[in-house]
Amino acid sequence: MQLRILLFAGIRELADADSVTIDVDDNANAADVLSAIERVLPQAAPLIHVSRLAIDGQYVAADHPVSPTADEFALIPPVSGG
Amino acid sequence: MQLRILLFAGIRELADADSVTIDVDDNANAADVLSAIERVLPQAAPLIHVSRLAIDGQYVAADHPVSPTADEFALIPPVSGG
Amino acid sequence: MIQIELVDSPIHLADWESSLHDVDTGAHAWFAGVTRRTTADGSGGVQITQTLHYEAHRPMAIDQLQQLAQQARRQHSLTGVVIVHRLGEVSLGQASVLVGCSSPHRIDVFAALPWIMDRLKADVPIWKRETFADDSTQWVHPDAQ
Amino acid sequence: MIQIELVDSPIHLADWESSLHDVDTGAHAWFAGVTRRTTADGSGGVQITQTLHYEAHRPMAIDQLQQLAQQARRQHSLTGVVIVHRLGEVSLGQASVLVGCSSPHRIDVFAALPWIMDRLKADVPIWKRETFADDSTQWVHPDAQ
Repeated sequence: MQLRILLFAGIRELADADSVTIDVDDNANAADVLSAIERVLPQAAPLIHVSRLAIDGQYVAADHPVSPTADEFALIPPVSGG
Repeated sequence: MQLRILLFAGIRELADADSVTIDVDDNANAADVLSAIERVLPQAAPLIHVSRLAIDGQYVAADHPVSPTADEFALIPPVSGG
Repeated sequence: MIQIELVDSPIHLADWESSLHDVDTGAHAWFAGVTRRTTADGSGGVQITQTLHYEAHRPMAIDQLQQLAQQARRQHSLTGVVIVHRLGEVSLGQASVLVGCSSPHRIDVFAALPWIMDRLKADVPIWKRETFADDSTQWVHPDAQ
Repeated sequence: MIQIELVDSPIHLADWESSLHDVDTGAHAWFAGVTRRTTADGSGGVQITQTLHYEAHRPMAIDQLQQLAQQARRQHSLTGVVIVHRLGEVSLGQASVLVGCSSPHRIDVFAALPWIMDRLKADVPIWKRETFADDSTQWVHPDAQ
């Protein structure tokens, strides 16, 4: 399945794009999604490695299954608000 | 020697006076001063018992010697600011 | 910067906020103690406060506040300390005390605020008299029975 | 009462102070994180910041802030929680974040403020980009090398 992933901050800057589209297996989990993003954005690999996936605004664990029916996928690099 | 002791809050109210004058020996310490105040204000004894003496704006320990040359003696009952 | 004041009119945080401004100070924290309507009476009931009145040994209170502000600044690497205590009548919902501090790092201001309030409540010669809903009054002397 | 906002203009504590007012709430505490000019660079030197820029995943940030405010209220017996985060350019000396909380007792607000700030800095999808004195810029991603 194809997923569109929102990008932010340092990763958005390295990708020079607000989002990226990746292909993953139908039974992919969050870790597979992160690996797929790393393959299309190798220049951001170190940052992607410490990022979390959020599905519909909630962080998900690495083994969380990915459903194509979700509304939004976001790649959240380490945050620095405050 | 004669000392004038400033009174505050609940003790001032029980004494119905802003200050009280006591007589103590020339070699008296702070504990002797508290005892002398208790004798002239028996109605405030429980509060005096938990009060501290301040000399010239600083708390003093029970064995602190009392000098008649100090400018101010104050009886400080338990505080409740904040 | 240390600023200590005893005031006889309402305390508004907005009037003091700028005291702590400094471009090298990243963390500002404020505590306001506000007159509450209800206090647990220690036996399961609730006392209803109508108003509070604060009295101080003014020069000694200023002196003690100055000393504890200096100690707080030293111990917690603070840039600024502001302590304002109101005296006289304080209506429900109004602040009786305002403490502010600033530091390059937030851990220091978070440690300093409770330290300052604990010391203030233990050592600074200020007393409150409660007036309850039935017009009875009582001086508050925490360690006395 | 929980109030969460992401704002694009300067945060003034005075504008938010009244949010926490409540006659049954004796303790109010505020934390403001303010843009600092200098940051230790980790090797004994100092970096001079010219300005900061904050970006957020807005709907998710609001959602995460709402969740952590609710959890803080529950865990620390708070009456009110206010969290305001600024986005966009934030000049030196201006607040990037303001957190306020109220409770009947001060121990709870003193515990809640650092808890909220720690959680905010760990989980809320907001990022800052530093612009240094030499006009170079850098996104800040704390756990990355």
